[in-house]
Parts: sequence; C-alpha cells; structure tokens
Amino acid sequence: MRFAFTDEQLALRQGAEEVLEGTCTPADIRAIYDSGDVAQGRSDLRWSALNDLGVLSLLAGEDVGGLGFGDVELVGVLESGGAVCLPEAVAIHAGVAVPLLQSLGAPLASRLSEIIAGGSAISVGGVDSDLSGPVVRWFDGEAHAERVEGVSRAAFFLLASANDDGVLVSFVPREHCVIERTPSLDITRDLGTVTWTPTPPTTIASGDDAVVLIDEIASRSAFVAAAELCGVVDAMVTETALYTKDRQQFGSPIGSFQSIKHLVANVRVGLEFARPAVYRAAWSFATQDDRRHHDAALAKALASELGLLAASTCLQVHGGIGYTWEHDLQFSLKRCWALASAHGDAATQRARAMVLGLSN
Amino acid sequence: MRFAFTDEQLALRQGAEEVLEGTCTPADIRAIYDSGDVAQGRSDLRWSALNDLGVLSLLAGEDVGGLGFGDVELVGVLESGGAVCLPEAVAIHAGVAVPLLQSLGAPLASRLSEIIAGGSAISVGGVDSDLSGPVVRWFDGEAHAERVEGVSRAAFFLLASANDDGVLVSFVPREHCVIERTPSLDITRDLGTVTWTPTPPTTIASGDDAVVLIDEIASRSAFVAAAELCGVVDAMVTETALYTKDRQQFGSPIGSFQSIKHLVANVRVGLEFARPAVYRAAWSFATQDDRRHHDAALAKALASELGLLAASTCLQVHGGIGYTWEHDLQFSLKRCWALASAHGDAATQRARAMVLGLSN
Amino acid sequence: MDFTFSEDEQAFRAEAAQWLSANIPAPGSLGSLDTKEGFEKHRAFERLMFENHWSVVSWPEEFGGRDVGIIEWLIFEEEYYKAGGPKRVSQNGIFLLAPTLFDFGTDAQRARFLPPMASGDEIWCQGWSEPDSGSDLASLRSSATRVDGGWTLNGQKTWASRGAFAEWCFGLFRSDPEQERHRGLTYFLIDMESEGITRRPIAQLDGETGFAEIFFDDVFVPDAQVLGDVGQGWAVAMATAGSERGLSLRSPARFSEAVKRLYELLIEREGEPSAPLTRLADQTAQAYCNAQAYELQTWWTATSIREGNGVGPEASATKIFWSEMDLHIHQTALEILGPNAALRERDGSLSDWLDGFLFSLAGPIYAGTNQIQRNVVAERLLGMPRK
Amino acid sequence: MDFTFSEDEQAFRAEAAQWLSANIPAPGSLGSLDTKEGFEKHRAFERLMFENHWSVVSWPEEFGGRDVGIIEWLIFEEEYYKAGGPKRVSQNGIFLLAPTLFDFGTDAQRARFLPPMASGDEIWCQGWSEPDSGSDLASLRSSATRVDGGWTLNGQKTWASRGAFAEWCFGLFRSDPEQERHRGLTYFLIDMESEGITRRPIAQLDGETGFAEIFFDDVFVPDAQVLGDVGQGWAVAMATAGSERGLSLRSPARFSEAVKRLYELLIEREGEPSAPLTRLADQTAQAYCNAQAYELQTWWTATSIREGNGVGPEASATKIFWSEMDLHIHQTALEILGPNAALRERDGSLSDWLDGFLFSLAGPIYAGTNQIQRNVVAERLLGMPRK
Repeated sequence: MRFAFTDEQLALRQGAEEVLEGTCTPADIRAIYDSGDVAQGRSDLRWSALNDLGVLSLLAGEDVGGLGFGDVELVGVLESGGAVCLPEAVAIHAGVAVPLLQSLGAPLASRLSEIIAGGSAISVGGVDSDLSGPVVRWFDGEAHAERVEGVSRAAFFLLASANDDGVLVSFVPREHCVIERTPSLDITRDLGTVTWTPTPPTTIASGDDAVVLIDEIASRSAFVAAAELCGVVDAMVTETALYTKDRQQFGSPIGSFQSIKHLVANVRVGLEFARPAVYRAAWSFATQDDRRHHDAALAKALASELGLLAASTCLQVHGGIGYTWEHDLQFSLKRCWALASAHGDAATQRARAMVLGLSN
Repeated sequence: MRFAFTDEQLALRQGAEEVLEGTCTPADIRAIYDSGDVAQGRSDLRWSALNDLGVLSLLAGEDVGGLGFGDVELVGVLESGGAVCLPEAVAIHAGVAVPLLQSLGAPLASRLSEIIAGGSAISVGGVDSDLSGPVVRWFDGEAHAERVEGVSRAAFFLLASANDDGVLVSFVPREHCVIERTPSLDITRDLGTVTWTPTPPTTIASGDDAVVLIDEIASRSAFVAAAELCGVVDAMVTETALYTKDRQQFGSPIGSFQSIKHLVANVRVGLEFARPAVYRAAWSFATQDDRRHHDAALAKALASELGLLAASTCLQVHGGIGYTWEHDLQFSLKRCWALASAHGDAATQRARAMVLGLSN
Repeated sequence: MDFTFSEDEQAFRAEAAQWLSANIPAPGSLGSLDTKEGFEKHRAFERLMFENHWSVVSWPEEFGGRDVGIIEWLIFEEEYYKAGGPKRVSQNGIFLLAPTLFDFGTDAQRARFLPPMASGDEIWCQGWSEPDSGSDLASLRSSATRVDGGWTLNGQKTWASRGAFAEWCFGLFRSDPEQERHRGLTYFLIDMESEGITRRPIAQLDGETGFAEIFFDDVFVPDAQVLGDVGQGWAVAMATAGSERGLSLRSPARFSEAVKRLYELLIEREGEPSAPLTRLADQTAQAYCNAQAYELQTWWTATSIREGNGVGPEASATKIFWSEMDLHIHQTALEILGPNAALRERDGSLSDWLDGFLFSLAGPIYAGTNQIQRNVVAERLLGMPRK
Repeated sequence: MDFTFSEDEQAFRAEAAQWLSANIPAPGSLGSLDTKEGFEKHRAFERLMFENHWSVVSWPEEFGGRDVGIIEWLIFEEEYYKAGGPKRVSQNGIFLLAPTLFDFGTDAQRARFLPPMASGDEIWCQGWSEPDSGSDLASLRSSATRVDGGWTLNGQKTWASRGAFAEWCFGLFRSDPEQERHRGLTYFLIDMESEGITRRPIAQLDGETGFAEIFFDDVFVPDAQVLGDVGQGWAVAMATAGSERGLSLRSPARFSEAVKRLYELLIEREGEPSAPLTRLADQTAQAYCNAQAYELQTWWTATSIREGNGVGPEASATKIFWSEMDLHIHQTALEILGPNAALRERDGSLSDWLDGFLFSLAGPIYAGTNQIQRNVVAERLLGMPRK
C-alpha cells in the first residue's frame, strides 16, 4: 500500500504543465472566446507539442509507438489540461480512445500504430452515463451521437450504437461521418453531432463484447472529466485566493473578511477530498481493478459537485468583475459547468457509486 | 387585501405572553428536565391561567362558552407557547380539537360546552401527515395511536382509526383508553400511545365524513406545529444574538465575527419568510378557504426546515456551553427537533404543498 | 387580516389582464435588451404601456400613472408576469430613481423628469459603483467641483446597466474632497449626451453588453440637476435603497411563473411527481415553497408599507432570499436539462433557462453583495455587534 | 502508487480480524462510557486488548505495541470498527497525549506513563479549554507558579472528556504571568488524585456526564511532570494538534460502517434504491461518497506521513470534512426514521442513531470550531490574508 506518485510521474505532469504554459495561455483561450470559434485557436501547435511529449499515446503500448504508461501517469496530465481549459479533447483521445483500442489487442494494433505515428486524433461518441448503465443511440440506418468532443480535429471516431438487433461499437474514419458542430456556452469545447451508418467493416465489437466496451467508455469518460475538473478547480481556487489579497474594500483586502475566507476554504476542502478519489480511479484503471467502474463514478460524483461549488463561489468572491467577458475567470466557470454535467452529473454518479459499492 | 394583525389580535398575543412569562419560566422547564418527567411540572397553574385568558377555547363559539375567535387570533398565542417551550399540548387542544368539535355543530355542542366549562383538555391521535393523505391506524378490536401529545392531562381524545370496513373518528373519554407514556428526547412533550376500542357510541364521524375530518386534523396539526416552531425559533435566534454580544473570544464579542454573523443572519432570514406563510395559513383556516390544506403544508414545510437550521446554528454559535444540560438552549433545540418531524417533516410537506398547488 | 381582494382591486386586475393579454408582444419578439435594436423595441413597448397608463400605475396621474396603491401595483405585476411581459428597459428609472425623485426632488425636477421616464423616451442608467468601490460604496472617488451655475464631474463609474444606450444617468459624486466615506457626497442627474462623457460597453458572461463603464471628463451639470441637498447624497440615495434590495425590482410573480415552468420541465423529464419525491422533484418543491413564501412575505411587507411604515433592514433579508431562490430555481432547471443545459441553440443563442441562470448568478453580487446584506441583517435586525 | 496490500499487511489484517471477532464484546454490553460502571467495563476491555498487544499497535513493543506503521494502524482500525468495537475509553491518552510524549517526553516519562496508558490502568483527560477560552485557546489564564521542586497550579479547566473518572490529566497552564497569548505557557501532566483538585461532572444534551470541569486550587505538580520545556507549552501542544483534528480520532472505518447501517435503514424504509433516486436515497449516496472520499484521503495522508511528511494545515480540512460528514450521516438517519427519531427507547435510553446524532453535533464545535478551522484552511492552505 503506497498512495502517492513517483518522482517520474510528477516529472511527467510537470512536463505537460510546461508545454501548456507556453502553448495554452489565457491569451490563447481569449482568442478563441473573442473569435467565437474553437477552430480559430492555435490548436495545431498545442496538439503537436503534446504529441511530441508523448502525452497523446501515453497509454498505448511501446509496440504501437506509445509510451506504455498507465493512468496513474496520465492523471496528472489531465489535471494540467483542466487547469488551462485546454481546448483540444486530449482527455478523450488519450484517456478513453487510445486505451480502449489498445485493449482490443492485435486486430487494432496496426491502425493504432498508424494513428500514433501520424499524430491523429480519435474521438468517442454514443455513450451516456446513467445509473442504469450506458445508454447508446438507437439507429435505423443512420446513427447519431450527440455532444461528441473534439469533432473538428478527430480523424477517427469510436462510436457506440444500438438497435433492436443489439449493441455495436464502431471505429469510423472521419470521411464516413457527417459532422455538425454544436455551439456551447464554453466556446473552447469543440462539440458536435456525429452521424454515421454502422457497417460490418467498421464494427470492432458487438454483443456482449460491445456492452463491456461501452461500460469502459462510460467509466473512462467519467474518470477523465473528473481529473480535468480537479485541475480547473485547483487553478480557480488558487487564482481566487490571490485575487482576495489584491482587491480592497472597506480599507482591507477582501480576503481578510471571514465570510470570504470561509467561502474559499470550502472549495479547498472539497478539492482535498476529491483528488484522492480521482487518483484512486487512475490506479484502478491502470490495474484493471474490478473496482474501476465504482471508482470512476465516485471520482466524478465528487468532482462534479466540487466543480459547481467552485464556480459559484469563485464568481461570488470576484464580484462584478468576474461576471464580465473581459475577465479570464469565465473560462474556468464555463469549463466547470460543462464538465460537471458531461459524462454523468454528480447525482447520477453518486447513485452509481453507492449501488456498485453497497448493493450485493 | 390587508395582511397584518389588528391591535386587538396583537393585544391577545401580548396577554398570552404575559401569562406565560409568569407561569412558564426557564426555571419551570428546568424543573421538568431535572425531574425527568413532564408530569412534575407546575402544569395546573399554567393550564388554569391560559384557560382564564380564554386561550383554550378561543375557537369555540360563544354559545358553548368560547370566545368565538378565529385562527388569526390564535396563531400569535401558539407562537408565544412555542417561544417558552410550553409543556402542555395547548396547540393541539385549542388549535385542532376544539375547532373540529366546533365544526361538527349541534350534536357535539353540549359536550364541548361541558369541556370548556370544566377546563378539561382534549387530545388528538391516530393521524399522520403524508403526501398520500392521512394514514390512520388499522385496528382489530383495539386501535393504537402513537405519539399522542398531552396524554397526561387529556380528559378526552379525538381519535382516528381505520379497518377494512372504513374510516372512523371517535371521541373517547380518558377512562375508556389505556395510556402508555412514551419517553421523548424533549422531556416536556407529554407523549404517549393511546389504545382504545372504537364503539358506536363514541363514533362521531365515519366514511367520507371521517376522511374529511382526518384531513382537517392533519392540516391543522401541521399548522399549529408550524406556528409553535416560529415561536421557538424567534426566541432562540434572539437569545443567540444576545449571547454573541456577551461571549468574548480573541478579545472581541463573537458576534463581531462575520462567520458568526452570517450563520445567525441565515436563521433570521428564514424566519422572515416562514412567518407570513404561517399567518396566511391561519387566515385560510379562519375562513375555511379551500387553500387551507395547501397553506398548512407550505407553512409546516418552511417552519420545519427553519427549525432544523435554527437548532444546528444556535448550537454551533453557543459552542460547548450550548451542548450542556445546564444551559437552557437545550429546551429549544429539542423542541425544534421534535416539532420539525412531527405532523409531516419538511420534505413531506413541501411535496404536499407543491402537488396541491401546481398539479391540476 | 383579509386576503380577499376588494371589488375595486378585482376590477383593476381584470382590466390589467385584459389589456396585457391583448398587447404583450410575443415571447422573444423584442430581441435582447442589450442590443441597440432590442433596446429600441423594448422602448417602444414602454411607450405603448405609457399611452395606456400601464407603465407606472402607482404614480400620480399627472405623471402618467393611475395613482393606485402598492397592492394594486403588485396585482399589476402579477398580471404582467403571468402574461409573459418582457423585461422593463425603463426599470432603473421607474423603480430606483423615481422613489427618490418623489421624496427629494423639486416640483420642477419631477415635472421635467418623470413623464419621459415613464414613457420610455428617456431611459436612465445607474452611476453608483466605481472600479474600486463595489460593495464598499462609501469609498467612491469620482468628484464634483463647484463651478459657476453648477458642477463639473470627473471620474469613472461602472456596472451601469443599460449604460450603453441610456439617455440619462443618476449617480453619486464626491462634492467635498475634504470629507471621507459617507460624507461630502452629492446626488446628480446627468444627461448622457453631455460633453465629456464617454461610455464603454462591458460584455457579460453571455457575451452581451449588459452594462457600461462611464468616464466623466470635466462634465458640466447645472444646479437644477442636483437631487436633494449638496453634500447629502448618501442620505438621499440610502433613503430609497431598500427599493433595489426589496420588492420593487423583484416582484413575486417573476418567481412563481418561473417555478411553474420548472415544474413542467420536471414532469417532462420524470413524469408526475409521487411520494417519496426524487431529488429533483424535491428541489422543485423547495423552489415552489420559496416562491410561495416570497409572495406572502411581499403582501405582508406591502401592507406594512401601505400603513405608513418604511422599508427597513428587512429589505436586506428580502434581497438575500430572492437572489438565492432565483439561483436555486435556475440551477435546478439546468440539472433537469442535464448535459444539454450548457449547449447553445443552433443559432448560437442561449436557451431561456441558461440565460436565466447566468442572470441569476449576478443576483447575490449586485445591489450590495449578499455578504454585505447578511451583515446588515445581523447588525440591524438582530443587534449583533458591528465590531 | 500501489493499492495492493503486501503479504505482511494481509497477514496482519487476518490476525487482527480473528482476534477481534473472538473478543469484541456484544454491542451495548459495556454500557455507557459516561457512567462509572460502563467506564470500568470499557477499561477492562482496554486491558484485554493490551494483554494481547492490540491496544496500541503502532507503538514500540517496549510500551506494549507491535511497532507497526501507520498503514497497519489503519488496517487495525478498519477491522476494529467492522467488528463493532466499542468506543475507546483510553483515546485521549493514546491518540492525543502519546504522540506528544513520543516527541517531547523524557525517557523516564515515556517509561512511567505509556504502559499504564495503553493498558487502561491510567485513563487520561484533556485540560485545554477554560470557560473563557474555547476556540481562543491562547487566552487561557489558569496559572502555574514556580515552587520548590515543581509548580503550583490554580484555575479552572472545562470540557474535559472522561474528566469525571480519569486518573490523569494533561493540560496547559500559564507559567509566566508576564507573558500573553501563546507565550509563557507550560504543558503539565497532572495526577487527578492530587490535593487541591475538584471535579464537577457536566451533563451533556443527552443528560449523561460526558465531560467535567476541573478546579485547581494550589495543586502541586513535580518538575518530572512537565512535558517539554517550561514556557514552550504552546509549541509542544500544537506540534501534535493535527492528531486531534486529523485522522487519529476519526479513522475512516467509523464512517464507512455507519454508512452501511444508513443504507440498510434506507432500504427498510424505501426499498432498494433505483434511478432517479429519492431525496433520502440521494442523501445516503452523498454520505456514501463522502465516507469513501474520506477513506481515500486518509490513505493518501497516511502514505505522506509514512514518507516523513508531517501533518500540516490539511488537518483542518480533514476536521471540517469528517465532522460535517458525521452530522450529515446522522441527520439523514433521523430523517429516515421520521417522527419516531426524537423518541427515547422504552427504558428511557437513546437509540443508537439519536445518540450518534447528539454526539455528531459536537464535532463542528470541539477540537477548534469549524469556523476556526476554515480560517486555518484559508490562511495556511490558500495564503489568504490574516487581517
């Protein structure tokens, strides 16, 4: 029993932070906000830099060109991405799509190898988290997956679907899909609806295999969103605490007022207890522990609740200035609101965690 | 439209306050707590004083010896009783039993007249508040009503029961009942289980009439408990605010600390919004407005939630001393906990209010 | 106590309902208040209301009102929100400035300013806050310097709702530089077309320009546009501050109508509620009970006001209550909507619930943060020590 | 990172579980800690644990422990609560004083005090608070005056848990009357049988005597019973204050076992939960998630401690979290029980849930109120300004 990161793991996180510090500045995010379109961001540079660092294929085996690491190495990188409101869907690519393709073994190895070599992006769609298990899209000829992340960049999609005959998971190249982008409050989230026709050549799992895979997608999606949430909350609460030192009212920094202290302290307490749950989920995925679905639900439940608390608290503490377009706080607020409800909100996930954990 | 009390109504409340100030002091309540038995209190004196003031038969017609007033006159008296943690079940007698017997008209008039002349107490049992409507005790020969208030003093019981043949309301003299007292955390609440055998001579309503009566009992019980809760919360928050002026820590009165201010302020805000709902319910009962069931549920929902908030807040602000047997705060805390869950807790009553108010 | 509406009150309600149902524009047809086009459409509707004497029912008839009491005003508000009336572009003037003009203005000021305020011909914005004076309003530094026949204003105001398009501004300036905090302030009425005024619209969280910064660079204001006595600005402003915190900006019907929509949304997602309630149904029930409580407390306060009592520190309790209720209603709606809540419509616009949520977030901040209001409740309603 | 338990750890767990299942007394059979009889029964069980080396597993073997690490200690705690172990009557000594003795005591003090503490032969109570020094511990006034060979203590301490029956007391006294606040305090170990000590039991909300006031009237304490340096009492006490706020008093298993019982209670009332959850089921799920989070954060902290890091201001976050979780668990249970929750049993005793609720109410108050802890989190974890 040792629940801590290794020096190597911490160094990898720091490497990601350094890359993001240079390539994903508040000015970069503001450029996206002001243009109103995430596709206007300097995303190629960022994507390449993260690819060069090996982040994108961290969970792929060395045989296919990956680093052969696990989720414990990845989780810090995901937090770093959350902290800067990373516009690219790195979490879905590196934390959901790559490990699932990797888990399918030999049949997908050459495809994965090509993708990694080319630095292509994979996105995932068609799965919702729900207490009753993953819900996939019904289709009749065409299938539609809503709120797919990173649609502008994705070269491939891992897509779940269902009809009366059963459940499928398909691996579909972009050119076989129709993509309609979905405007979002968080402009930096590159969402869209993906429409495709499932065909035998694109099917990579069906029946029970597909059900298992979809369960993995749902849990992994929840886990990576929870990690991102911890990152964004950490950044927000740190910035907010600094703001309270500078902002003067009634002749004192507002951070000296007890009511302000206690509001911000509550967020910090929440973070103190959400993070270990996210790290535990990372370990469970890394080791394919039976607890991983439970742990992902627990992590997302705590992180979603924390994200909403952090957003309303940090806005309140900033006062009017936080409510403006020109203050960078809005980036984090909107990321929190989006991630809190994506991939299972707090209530859905805590129900899932309790039922998985207690009903036998 | 005029939503305020008249001078006469305010004078009546003040009269009750004065009587209680002399007959229901903290020392009186402490005597009950220290003896461990509500029957040890100086209850005869209090009961007579309230009877002399006309409070007990406020809602009875002048023809049967009452004052012929309405619930708008009564509500302030109920609050006053709550404020001093009145051990006698005046609210149930004067706010539930008397008006219901009064509403049954001629057949019960001579009984009611005798009771009023004799200063006897009536209690009520067998009804629970629930979203699905009142639940009454099933019986087979004997019926049992639990958590009946004021069992030591009651000379008569208004009791609801049901079996496969339907629903009954009985009016039963004490000598036909077996009474087993129930120890309660709030020692001043004189609770017990009443066992009786419903017989035709004691039946005062059956079938649909009984269902209607039971509904009135449930709503009136909720209303009077809500009024008592507002009284106890008002007294608690006032005492707590005073305490924060006296208690010094870190060289200042604790009431000067913002965190303490905000905790207490939240209770005061809740009271500001619960009271008008209680007063509106009083008016609805006084005028037999169709809204009265809704208004009673609303009042109890708000008051129950407020009572729990007030109890935990005032205890926290008092710190360790409030946690002791020797501090009088415990009287109010325990009264709040008891009343918050009696006659429908906040969740049950707010569900009832919403469904009555919005589903058409 | 009497909850029955009199025949006159009922007749007033019927007349209001009838006119409103015939004249309220279709939902959304006026566009956003925060665009020039939407602003003018809203202004046109204000004029229509004014012409039919519905704009300011509680004002004297000479200024365009019906001279009715606060109870009738609440009845009108109920009918206005039931009918789906749009946001009032003139609200800063008619709800926040007008009470002060009635109490402290000269006859000439009332005659000059009230009718065009009520007709929407002159829209007012508020010039209270400054960049370094938010909750701590008494720290404001924008100055007024005595000159021949009036005053010269300098400085900067911010968070001026409607400030991007308004014709007039009311605000506090420090007229005596020797005095500090609450002393030495004067209340001015300022023509936004005056030389030396620059406005800079500020976009909000939703990207729309809800407010503006206003820069004053040697702006001349004649003596006739001083409201109340020179140096008494704080007292003048605070005498009616309860209006902003209390009921005038947030009539209960706004919330009860929102809760009805919330209940419909709940049923769409979960079906008719049954006991024991689900978490979201329970949150909806909480919203329902709060809205009902708010309505009842409003009638209670309105009766008290009608009987000659002023609006006291209870207004701070009211402000805390409505702002947190509003947030709760919208948070619940977004939870019911789930992951779709944070999406925009296809045309990029915000759904009514998301728009309402963003708006509700400002509630605990503006008109004195809820932190400040809790201090007021503790100190003035409960007598807790200031320091 | 490695969540697998080593073979040694697993063997340790198995041994503990086996011994505990064979020896833990039947629930309720020891009576209440707060009666003399119950106190002695609890003490007897402590002795049994000690004789089998289970009383203080993490202590060196010479003092009766097994010299195992913090991970094993947590494993032991898990098994202890799973087996339904009773409250530890010796907890003040073994959890709050012992860490300080290990860090600051002399060899002679450790040899003298630790074994009887672990065996339950000497039960300790805490002498921190005074009537006017609750959250503001640094304001304490009880005095220690230098005399030949030791000190004379005068003053009054309060909220001493176990103070009604304890044999020994540890506490802070002002040894230098010239110094104020945190300076000039000394940490003493006091025999409760000393001449000049009077104890007055204080009854709690439940009517039982949970704590005592202790009056010191010229009580002599020899130099050998000063812990740490004279005048350094504050530093000595604070060095291990994290123990009280943090994990040592509240091992995660207490809460996860409580949540299991809560879940059973929920099912009794509402049946198996299904989506969408009812309000009470959702509250239970919150309790479940919090207890899980607490357990994981404890392993995280324990690893950090084992790797040589001290317990920092994070302990304040921990204290806020467990105390509010404990309250939430019990409030939810009482809501599930409904109007019967506030009743006593037929014999007048409190149900476990009601008893636990009353106990949980003290959590946000003692060991530094949660208001104080939030200040610590804000100032020391977030760097917000003190003044």
